[in-house]
This record gives sequence, structure tokens and C-alpha cells, in this order.
Amino acid sequence: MLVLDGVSRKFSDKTAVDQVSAEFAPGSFVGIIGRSGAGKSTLLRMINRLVDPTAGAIRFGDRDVTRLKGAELDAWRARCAMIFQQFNLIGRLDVLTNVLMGRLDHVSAPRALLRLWSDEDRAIALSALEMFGIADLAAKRADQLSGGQQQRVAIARALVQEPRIVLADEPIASLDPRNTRIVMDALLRINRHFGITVLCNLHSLDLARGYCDRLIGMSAGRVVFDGAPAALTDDVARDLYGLEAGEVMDAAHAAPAAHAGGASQPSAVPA
Amino acid sequence: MLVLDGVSRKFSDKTAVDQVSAEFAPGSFVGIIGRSGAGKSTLLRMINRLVDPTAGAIRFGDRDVTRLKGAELDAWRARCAMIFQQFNLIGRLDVLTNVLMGRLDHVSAPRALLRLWSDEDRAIALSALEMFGIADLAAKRADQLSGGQQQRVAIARALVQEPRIVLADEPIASLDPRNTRIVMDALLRINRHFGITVLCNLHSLDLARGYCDRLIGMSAGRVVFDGAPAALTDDVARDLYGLEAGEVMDAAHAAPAAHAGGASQPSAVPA
Amino acid sequence: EGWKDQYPELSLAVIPAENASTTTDRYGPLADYLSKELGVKVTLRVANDYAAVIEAQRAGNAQIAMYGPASYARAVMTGVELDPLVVPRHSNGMTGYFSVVYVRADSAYKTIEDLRGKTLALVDPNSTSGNNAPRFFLDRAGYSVDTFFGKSFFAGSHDNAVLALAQGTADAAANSWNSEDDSNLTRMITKGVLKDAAGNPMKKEDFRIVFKSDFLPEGPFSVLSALPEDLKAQIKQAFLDMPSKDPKGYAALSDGKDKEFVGIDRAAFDPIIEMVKFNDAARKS
Amino acid sequence: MTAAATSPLAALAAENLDRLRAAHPAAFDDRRRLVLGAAAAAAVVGLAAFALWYLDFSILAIWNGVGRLGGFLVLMIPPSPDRYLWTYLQAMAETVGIAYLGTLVAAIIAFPFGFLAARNVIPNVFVHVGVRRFLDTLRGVDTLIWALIWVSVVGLGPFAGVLAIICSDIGAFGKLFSEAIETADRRPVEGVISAGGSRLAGHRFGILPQIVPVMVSQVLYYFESNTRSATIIGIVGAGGIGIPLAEAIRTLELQQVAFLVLMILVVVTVIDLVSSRIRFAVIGKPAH
Amino acid sequence: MSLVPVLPDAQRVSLASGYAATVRARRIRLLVGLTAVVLLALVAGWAAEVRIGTFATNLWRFTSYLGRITPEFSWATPFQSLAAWYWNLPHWLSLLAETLLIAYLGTLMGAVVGFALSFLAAANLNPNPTSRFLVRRTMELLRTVPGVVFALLFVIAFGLGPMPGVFAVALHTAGALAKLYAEVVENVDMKPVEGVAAAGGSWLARVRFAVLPQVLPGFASYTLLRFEINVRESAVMGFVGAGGIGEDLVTSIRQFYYPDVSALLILIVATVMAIDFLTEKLRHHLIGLEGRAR
Ligand SMILES: Nc1ncnc2c1ncn2[C@@H]1O[C@H](COP(=O)(O)OP(=O)(O)OP(=O)(O)O)[C@@H](O)[C@H]1O
Ligand SMILES: Nc1ncnc2c1ncn2[C@@H]1O[C@H](COP(=O)(O)OP(=O)(O)OP(=O)(O)O)[C@@H](O)[C@H]1O
Ligand SMILES: [Mg+2]
Ligand SMILES: [Mg+2]
Repeated sequence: MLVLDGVSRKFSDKTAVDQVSAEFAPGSFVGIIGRSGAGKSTLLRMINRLVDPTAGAIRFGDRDVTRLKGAELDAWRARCAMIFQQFNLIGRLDVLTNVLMGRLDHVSAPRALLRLWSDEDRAIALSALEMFGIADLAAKRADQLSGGQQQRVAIARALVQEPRIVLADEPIASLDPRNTRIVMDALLRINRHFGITVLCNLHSLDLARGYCDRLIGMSAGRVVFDGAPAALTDDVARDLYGLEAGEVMDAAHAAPAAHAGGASQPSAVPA
Repeated sequence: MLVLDGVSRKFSDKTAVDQVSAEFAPGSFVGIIGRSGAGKSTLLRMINRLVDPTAGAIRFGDRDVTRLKGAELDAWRARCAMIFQQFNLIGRLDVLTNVLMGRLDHVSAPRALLRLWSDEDRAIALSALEMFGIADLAAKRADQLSGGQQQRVAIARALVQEPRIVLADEPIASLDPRNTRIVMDALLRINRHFGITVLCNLHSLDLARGYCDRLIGMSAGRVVFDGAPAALTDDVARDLYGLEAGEVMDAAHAAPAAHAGGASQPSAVPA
Repeated sequence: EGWKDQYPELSLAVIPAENASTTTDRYGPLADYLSKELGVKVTLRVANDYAAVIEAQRAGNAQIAMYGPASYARAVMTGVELDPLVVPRHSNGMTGYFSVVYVRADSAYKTIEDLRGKTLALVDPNSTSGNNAPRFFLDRAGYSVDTFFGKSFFAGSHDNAVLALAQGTADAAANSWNSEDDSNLTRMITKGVLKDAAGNPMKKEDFRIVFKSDFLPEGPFSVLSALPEDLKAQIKQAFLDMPSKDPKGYAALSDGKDKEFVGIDRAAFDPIIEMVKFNDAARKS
Repeated sequence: MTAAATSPLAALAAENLDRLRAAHPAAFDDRRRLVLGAAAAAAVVGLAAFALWYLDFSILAIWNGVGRLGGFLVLMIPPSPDRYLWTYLQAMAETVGIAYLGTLVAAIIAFPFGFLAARNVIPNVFVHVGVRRFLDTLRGVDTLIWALIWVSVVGLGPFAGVLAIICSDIGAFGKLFSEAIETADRRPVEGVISAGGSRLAGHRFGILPQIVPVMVSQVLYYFESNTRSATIIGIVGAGGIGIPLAEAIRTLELQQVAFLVLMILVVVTVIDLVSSRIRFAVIGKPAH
Repeated sequence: MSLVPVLPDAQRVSLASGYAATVRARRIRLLVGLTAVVLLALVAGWAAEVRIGTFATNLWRFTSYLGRITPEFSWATPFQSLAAWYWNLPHWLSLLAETLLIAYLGTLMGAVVGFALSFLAAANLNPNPTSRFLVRRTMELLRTVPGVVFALLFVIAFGLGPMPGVFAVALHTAGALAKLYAEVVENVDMKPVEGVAAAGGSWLARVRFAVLPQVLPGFASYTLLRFEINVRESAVMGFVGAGGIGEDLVTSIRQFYYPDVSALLILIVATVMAIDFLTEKLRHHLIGLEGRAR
């Protein structure tokens, strides 16, 4: 059980996350939604301890995650994989080595530092790449990949960690429909079959509703919605995103009648 | 009229774009779709001449874009704004200066180098930021922004260029529904009202169908579809993305019955 | 010869001299000759700075060394136990040289007295003939360099000091002098590098000597006092024999300008030590 | 066509100019920046002017001197090794060898110091400040002193030169490496750490690949620079190109000086060509 | 059971061998390179007469020189001792000031020239190989000609004094900094450069807005390091009459004025530390270290 207890984070004057409390049962698939700048990324980064909360506590079982240090902290991070919005790959290293970063916790330090990976680890990494259709890129430098390819490398890295929790920060932002599906299905699969908790920042309400069994809506750092997807009524969504009435569905659905001419003057753009 | 004539681009052994020919009428709103790695970004980058084609020609009116040099090339780029998949902001500079980069072509060199922008230019940049709801971040360093905030800064930069053509490489990848709508509407608006040509890489078929008046489908560097959105039948889309039957709609729509339990073993993932 | 076990290899340390041929050309044959005579390998080490030679000798890492007179004095004064062995005798019969002060022949300066308040070019702080000797001997003659002259400066090398005089930067210049036809000045003229401010070549007659120091002994070849007596004796003998046993090597060593080596003892350098001590004391006053 | 007439954005901006100005005063106010910039520029130029005055710079002397400079250059032509070609080549080879060994060992020893002195690796102020001051001391001690110290340990010869180069270059490398580390991008490190990598692994995989090209170029530069100056090598009696050069300068053998300079130039050019190939091999082909 | 379904053997082996083949080429190149480096080091070690034995047995002498330059210091009369040690302080300080000014002028002039040259010498900003070649060779000439040679030429042209020294320092600095700057420029992240280029920014604008913010910390640290080197190496300029504190130090070393050696050494080390401290402050200001959380 992962518990957030009044967690806050300030950046100088700006409060990015404001007193968030929530409990995440093992095996849940939670979508975090909210406008850009709402604090979603910062929340996930705090759970992984890449950012330290300025107030509040994060607990996992009886461990106080906010207090972990050294090897214990490494171990915690290894169990709680993070998929970054901006991929955070090592541009100059090849794709396979990037994925093998996810196996660091399973390898002795000297072997890891010399890049002497075991055949098992390589096999796991290659399988993960294959799962996302990019095994043939294994030897390429990460900074020569297309955006979607980089994103999939990052996701493969997270999966080979064999984590207990996956923190995914917009894992499908740069992906095409097919890969979106592959990735979300992969997350769903590890969630269903292995009971791994998934916390996933998502911008697409449809995806959030389709995959998650619980949604958390954030606004200006605070949790303003927490419940089953079914409970996310159109009114709530409208509030959350500051949309006008009639725009509640995914933006795409409410797309203007483009071919009908320039009639629809979008209200969000000042005339 | 922008004309691509047998344009190709090779990276050492890999052919990223393969003999693409197309004509883009002024004022059209063209969506470019295709799987990750299909060559969409490379195609846009060639039009802006950030990457030079290895074969073929790009013409705009009677100008041969592939031959432009020096100040002429700068002028071409100023007229043909680019929105990058990875934003390409200057992390160490503040947001306003980043947006004002789009006004460089309108300012004398010495004034620009000393950052002595005119009040009009500042006002234009601020208006663009306001349009996307981030004017209050004007003084912040670009690398302190959230992903979606950075993306919007990049889009603002493109708009203040007052371009004739906008090349948008997944401009909404990191945006929430509301901002997705704001940005797509802004693109649509400049397209409809000012006849600016928009070429837009999109991963969401729904958005592509909703906003574009023409779609180009790419696969492995080649154009495999070119026509009105209505002509993009489910069969064609399935081919394009390599999806299975029944998965043709946006992945989200075909989301598994998540709450129905772990029954749906997604076929794309090897068991 | 028991010392050979203790010293299977000897080091000969020298510093470059300001002469026409390069240092290795000069001293290479000497090292070869000594190797042959002594029966152990003698390695030549050319150090660009005599301070390094002194430190190497202090640590016992260099057994044989060639010093200038002032640097020999320095080594002795800082506690290196040294025995001077030999100095060269020049063709003119002398075993030393002089320090002189030049002025231009077309100037009004006839004696040192005329230079009161004028500018003097010295060579560099460590030079015997270009700094230590003129300071000491001028002071003894009643002209303290620091107060008598209006300004004195270090030109960096013997040649630079002469150039400063030739081009009018200085009114007088200190330099070394062996004899009428053998000095730094004559060497520069032969090479054609000595020109006045307008770029005209200059002759020996364009310069005048207004001051000459006492005799300065040449720098000695010395050995560590701690070496076995028989080794020291053998080394000394080898030096003394060199002109006859290896005339070619000796000619290279002396540019053909020296006759022979003569033995020398510590006392010969007492005046030099006194000179250096005087200059050290004058510094803080 | 003027932008104002056609551009919706410009029109919008013009309309709202006053409101925007009121809402974002900072965005329109450059005074602070300009004043600070002007003050900094004035300080730099002012100090330079003071230095020019204090150090007796004279335009006249420069004007007159430039002509003489040409005359002197003539004396350097044609560059000639006289009869010392072989001596010079040998000396050059000695210098390159000593510089190579000294630079290589210094770089290896400095490597850990670079990490210890970097603020983002060792947050502990005492450690990184202490290490930095230690490195400062290594650099601050004159090379002549290093030479004397090592001569008394290992005697005159090239070995002492290698040791002296090592000592002063550790100070420089340690500083340069630590600064490269501090400027590295944090994101890859986060990527590694978030996957459970230790801090060590974070530095090994997240930072090292980024800074290796920088370090390689610095090491190659110092190699080249040691080859060139080689003063220490001369001091400690290891031969090298410094001695003939100093000799030729002191005795105004200008043709030999010119030859030696050209010879060093050729060697440096070769090192530079090789080094930029090595560097690009390490950096790899830049991507977009 | 693994989270990631492991592939069938056949497929896995073929993938792994494909990867290995590509990586092997890279590995072999690396290995050949490393072997060459080590072999060359061994040859150099032999030529440089490296004797580990002598080194180890005599290492205790390391402190011998340091011991001798340690001044006599009586704790009973600390101030008198200090005054005796730093007997020439006012003169030394004026020399130090002069040295700092010479180094400042020389570094400033050299940095300005090096700054302009570096962008032309960087392959990623100047695609024209001919001009790049010319600029690079010019830089090489400037930094290869030893400072003393320049000083020699200038002293004959301009007369003795600090002026020839400053010019000599400036020329050498220009060549050295231009090279180091150029390499910083070649290592920048090109994404922002593309961003400005795509907005129609001229070459100058790209350099000013996308490159400069990235390279400024690097430039600052190289410039200040060079300033520091110029302060330390002023002794070389001694023979043109611009020696400053460095020349006094070298003279003290050569004349074996032991307490002076340590007194001057401490002054110089303190100066180096002050400069380094300043460098650090300036660089961190430029990087904005705290702000780079993401
Ligand atoms: N600089 C480069 N060096 C080598 N290969 C490259 C380079 N840039 C792109 N590629 C390759 O070219 C192909 C097309 O890349 P591109 O970025 O155009 O794809 P894309 O259609 O934009 O994909 P995505 O939707 O994932 O962004 C990819 O396979 C990519 O790996
Ligand atoms: N290092 C930082 N320094 C200063 N402010 C920061 C920093 N990191 C984040 N912020 C600010 O904190 C707020 C929350 O940022 P966060 O990245 O968590 O948003 P987000 O919900 O992930 O948005 P998006 O959907 O656009 O990615 C933003 O306003 C952002 O500008
Ligand atoms: Mg985010
Ligand atoms: Mg792309």
C-alpha cells in the first residue's frame, strides 16, 4: 500500500504540489489527469524521490519512503520504475545499454560499471525492445532515434526493472495509435497479471477512462477529484480542464466542423 | 504552392524518407500520419531545410528551396515556422526571449543582439503567450517549465513569426485536452483566416480527421496514402498502422474492457 | 677499484652556455671521453637551470657538475659538499674573464662618473658578469648600482643588454668580456644581429668600455666531496689528460679557444663567495 | 505588406498594448538589465584603460615598432636548422614522449579528483571545497619548484620531468574535469537513478558519456601544450626541444628560432589533426 | 516468472547476435585504441627512464626542499617572525598588482580575438571547410610560437617594458583560448540552435541566442583558468622587463633565498585560490545550478 500524506512541494515561490493525500492499493491502475502545470509530473517525481517533498510523508507498507537513503533508496527506486515525459535517455549510449540501465539493481556494481551484463539480462532487455517492435534498433545511439522510438526505449527500461510500481509520466505522448495501444496494453497486462500498481499521467480522457480503475484529477497542485472513472462526470471534467460546456469530451471529439468552412470561431482564441 | 519532387533522405544506411512527391496548395491544412519512425519528422525538417534532402527538390512558387543560402535561407525559414517534437527551446533563457526568437526577422541585427526588442514585439510575444495561458511565466527560465508549458512556448514562438507555412511536428503530444484544443484551434484559425498553409504531424487519427482537409499517410519513408480524410477508410488506416481488424479507431476507443477483469489479453503483446 | 660497485653509473650535469655551438655538441664528447677513461657509463644531463643541478648534487643524484663561478658559490653556500677539480685555461693564458660596462662610442660618457643618474642595462639577476660582479665591484669603487644610476633593469640575456644599449633604451650595459677579440659583443657583431635603432649594422669601435671588474675565475668542474678519494683523483686526472688524450673532444668542449685544464682548489672561489654574500646582504638593506 | 495591417497577432497586441504593459511591467522594463550590463562593460573597459596607463602603453611606440617588426622577421628567413637537424628532431621526439606520458598519467590521477571537486557529485561543502583548494595549490606551486622537488628525488633526467608535469597538470585537469561534470545535463542521471541505479551508476552512465568528449579534448590539448612549452623538461635535464630553443633565442640565432618554431608547428598540427579525429570518434556523429 | 515475456530462443539469439555484431566493431575500435595508448605509454616510459625503484626508495626526499623553504618561525614573537618573513611585502604586493594587470590586459585582448575566431573554427557552426582550415592554422601558429619568441620580437620592436610582454601574452592567449572555445562550441546541444534557425534567425542570432547561453560557463572557466596561468607564467616575460611577481619568485629560487621562496609561493597560491573561487562563483551564476532541477 502506497500512502501519500499531505505531500507538498514548493519551488521557490511556486507551490507545484499542494498537500496531496491519497492511498494506492496494490494492483490498482490509477490515472492522474489535470491541466498542464497542475503538478502531475512533480507528484510522480516525488514518489520516486527524484524530488524531495517540502512537506508531508510518503509511505510504502511500513517504510517511510521520504526517509530512505543510500542503498535503500536505490532499492526503492528500482522497485518503482519511472517513465519520463522527456524520456531521460543517455543520448550517447546505445539503445540496449539504455534499457539495461533498468537491470542495474540486479547486477553487481563492478560488473555493471564495466558493462558486463549477463546473457539473461540482455535477453530480457532485447525481449522488452521486441515487445515494442524496436529490437532491431538495439545497437543504435539513443539520440539518433525518432521521438516515438525514444519513448518506447524509455518504457522498455522501466519494464525490465521488474518493478512493484510503475510511475508513467505521459508514456504515450509521442506515440502513434498502434504503439499507444501496445504500450497501454503492456501496462495493463503487468497490472492485471502481476498485480503491479500503475500510476499514469494521461492527457487523453478517453484513454484514462478506458484503462484506469481510478482517476485522480489535479488542479494547481491540489487533488480536486478522486474516484472511479464513471464518477468523472462531464461537469467535473469541464471544471478540471476549464473547458466550456459542450467541450467535455476529448478535444478531438469536439473538433470543429473543419470542412464546413471557417464558421466555427474557437472561443479560446481571442479574436 | 509548395512542391516536393521526389524528395529522399538517407542516414548512412537507413532511408528515412523515400522519394516523396506532393503539392501543397496555399491555405491547405494537411495532416501527416504514420507509424513511429515512418519519416514524418524528417520530412518536415527537410522542408525547413534543417536537414538537406539527399535527392529530389523542394520548390515554393518559383523558388528552389533546396538551393537557398545565407540570408535568403534565413528568410525562408522565417516564413515557414517549425514546431518541434522536442520543443528545441533555449533552456537557459527566459520564456519571453524564447518567444521573441520568432521576431528575429523583424528586428535589426544590432538591436536583436542586445535584446532591445520593440514594445510592439514584446506585446506580440506576450499576446501569444496569453493566448496559450502562460503569459505569467514570461520571466521564468524555459528549462523550469512543465512539459506542456514548454510545448506551448514553442508554439507561441512559431506563431509570432507570422509565417506563411507552419510545420508542426506533433504539436500537441504533451498537451492536456484543453490545451490540445486551444492549439489545434489556433492552427485552424490562422489557416482559415489568413490562408496560412499548415503541415502537421499527428498521432491521433481523430484529430487528423477533425481538423485536416487532406491527409498524407507515410510508411517506411514512402507516401502510402494521400487524400481527403473521408477517403481514409478503416482498411487503409489498418494497413498504415499495422493494426489488427477491429482496432482501427484511435487506440483509446478500442480500449479493453478494463473493468471486466484480466480477460482481454492484448494480441499485440507476445504472451 | 671498489667504487665501481657503488657507482656503476655517473651523472655529469651541466647548464647551457651562451655560446655558438649547442650544449650537447660541446659536452657530449666530454661525457664519452669520461666514460672511456673511468670505465663506467657517464650520462650527460643538460639542465636548463643550475638550481636543478644544485638540488641533484645535494641529493647525491649527480656526481660531477659544471658550474659558473657564482652558481658554484651558491651551491657551497647552501651546504652542498663539493670539491672543485679543474677550470679551463684560455688561449690568452687566463683562467677566467671580466665583467665590463659598455657605453656607445658616440656618447658623451667617458668614465663611470659621467653615468650618474643614467640608465644601466643588466643581464639577469643570476648572471655573474651581468649582475653580481658589476654590483659588487662598482659598489667597491664607490658607485652603488641602486643609488648611483637613475634606473637599472634586467634585459634578460647578454645579447639583450647589448641591444638595449645599441638602440638607446639604456645609456650603459653590463656584459662579459674575455679579451679584445673575444667577447659577447664581438660574437654578436660577427653574426650580424647587432644593429642600431635605425637598423644600421654596428662595429666593435662603436662601443667603449668605461668599467672593468677584477678577474673572475671560470666556473669549475666539481665533484661531490663524498665520492671515494680514488674516484675523485681519477676524474681529476681524466680532465687534466683530456687535451692530449682526446684533442677533438676538447676542441668541441672549448670551441677551440682553450689550451688546457688546470687544477683549482676551494680557496680560489672565496672572493666570489664574498661577492655573492655582499649582494645578498645588500638586497635587504 | 506591413505586419500590423495583416497580422492578427500584431493587431491584437497593438490593441492590448497598454493592458499588457500594465500586467507585465517586468517584460517591458530593460533598465535593470541594461544598467547592470553597462556597469559590467564599464568596469571591464575601465580596468583595461587603467592597466594601459599604468603599464606605460604608448601608441607611438606601437606605431614605430610595427615597422621594425617586419625588419626583424626578415632575419628569420630562411628558417634553417644550421647543422643541428638531427639534434632538433631527437629533442622533439624526447619532448613528445615525456609530454605524452606526463599528460596521460596526470589525466588518470585527476579523474577521481574531478568528481570529488564537483558540487553536483559531492554536495558536502567541505569535501569539494577542500579538494578544489588542494588542486589550486598543485597549480599554484611554480613548475620550477616541482622540478627541483623531483630532481632531488629521482635525479636529473626525463623521469623528473614526467613527474613535474604530472603534478602541475593534475591541478589543471582536476579543475577542468570538475567543471565539465557540473555543466552536464541532469536528465540522463535521473533516468538511471530512477531505475534503481546507485549514485555511482548514475555518474558512470548518466554523466560519464556526456563528459568523456570534453575530457578527451582537454587532455589532448594539454598534451599538445606540454609538447610545445616543455620548459620543465629543459629544467630537469631531460633534453627536449626547450633547450635548443632557449639557446637560439638567447643567442639571437633567428633562423634557427624560425626553424624550431616551424618544426613545433608541424608537430602541433599533426597532434591537432589526430586529436580532432579522436574527438569526433568519441563524440560520434551528432544527431538532430 | 519475468514481467517481460522472454522471447523464444531462436529469435533471441538472432537479435542478440545482430546487436553483438554492430557493437563488436565499436568495441574492437575502442580496444585497438586503448592498446595503442598503453603501448605508446610503455615506449614513452622506457624513453623517459621511468625507474619506479628509485622513485620508491627516494620518495622521502619529497619534503626535503619544502622543509628547507619553511621559514624559521618563533611562536614567542609571532609578529616579528612574520614581519621578518614578509620583509619585502609592499614591493611584492606592487609586483603582484603589476602582474595581475599584465595578465588582465593580455587575457582580455587574447580572449576577444579568441572569441571571434572560435565560432569560425567550430565545425558545427562554420560548414565551410576552407575558412575553417585557415582559422584553425592561424590559431595554431599563435599558440605554437612560444611566448618568449613573441616577446623577443616585440621587445626589439617596441622596446623594453610591460608592453611587449602584454602583446606576447595576448597573442598566445588568443591561440590557446580560440582552440578551447571552439571545442566547447562543438559540444553544444544543437536543438536550441535548430529552434532559432527554424525561426529564421541569422547565423549571428543563432550564435547569440542558442549557442552563447550554453557555452558561457565553459568560456568563463577557460578564460579565468588562462588568466590564472598568465599570472603564474609571467616569469617568462621577465627578460622583457615585465616579469612581475613570477620573476621575483624564480630569482629567489635560483638565489636560494629560502624564506622568500615560501613567502612568494604562498602569495601566488593565495592569488590562484582567489581567482578559482571567483571562477566558481561566476560559473555557478552562469549555469544557474539550482535552477536545473529537470
Ligand atoms: N540523425 C539521424 N541519424 C540516423 N538515423 C536517423 C536520424 N534521424 C532520424 N533517423 C531515423 O530515421 C527514421 C525516421 O525518423 P523520423 O524522426 O523522421 O520518424 P517519425 O516519423 O518522426 O517518428 P515519430 O513519430 O516516432 O517521431 C527513424 O528510423 C530514425 O531512427
Ligand atoms: N525545477 C523547477 N523550478 C521551478 N518551477 C518548477 C520546477 N519544476 C516544475 N516547476 C513548476 O511547477 C509546476 C508544476 O509542474 P509539473 O511539471 O509538475 O506540471 P505537469 O502537471 O506535469 O504539467 P504538464 O502536463 O505540462 O507536463 C509548473 O508550474 C512548473 O512551472
Ligand atoms: Mg509533466
Ligand atoms: Mg518524429
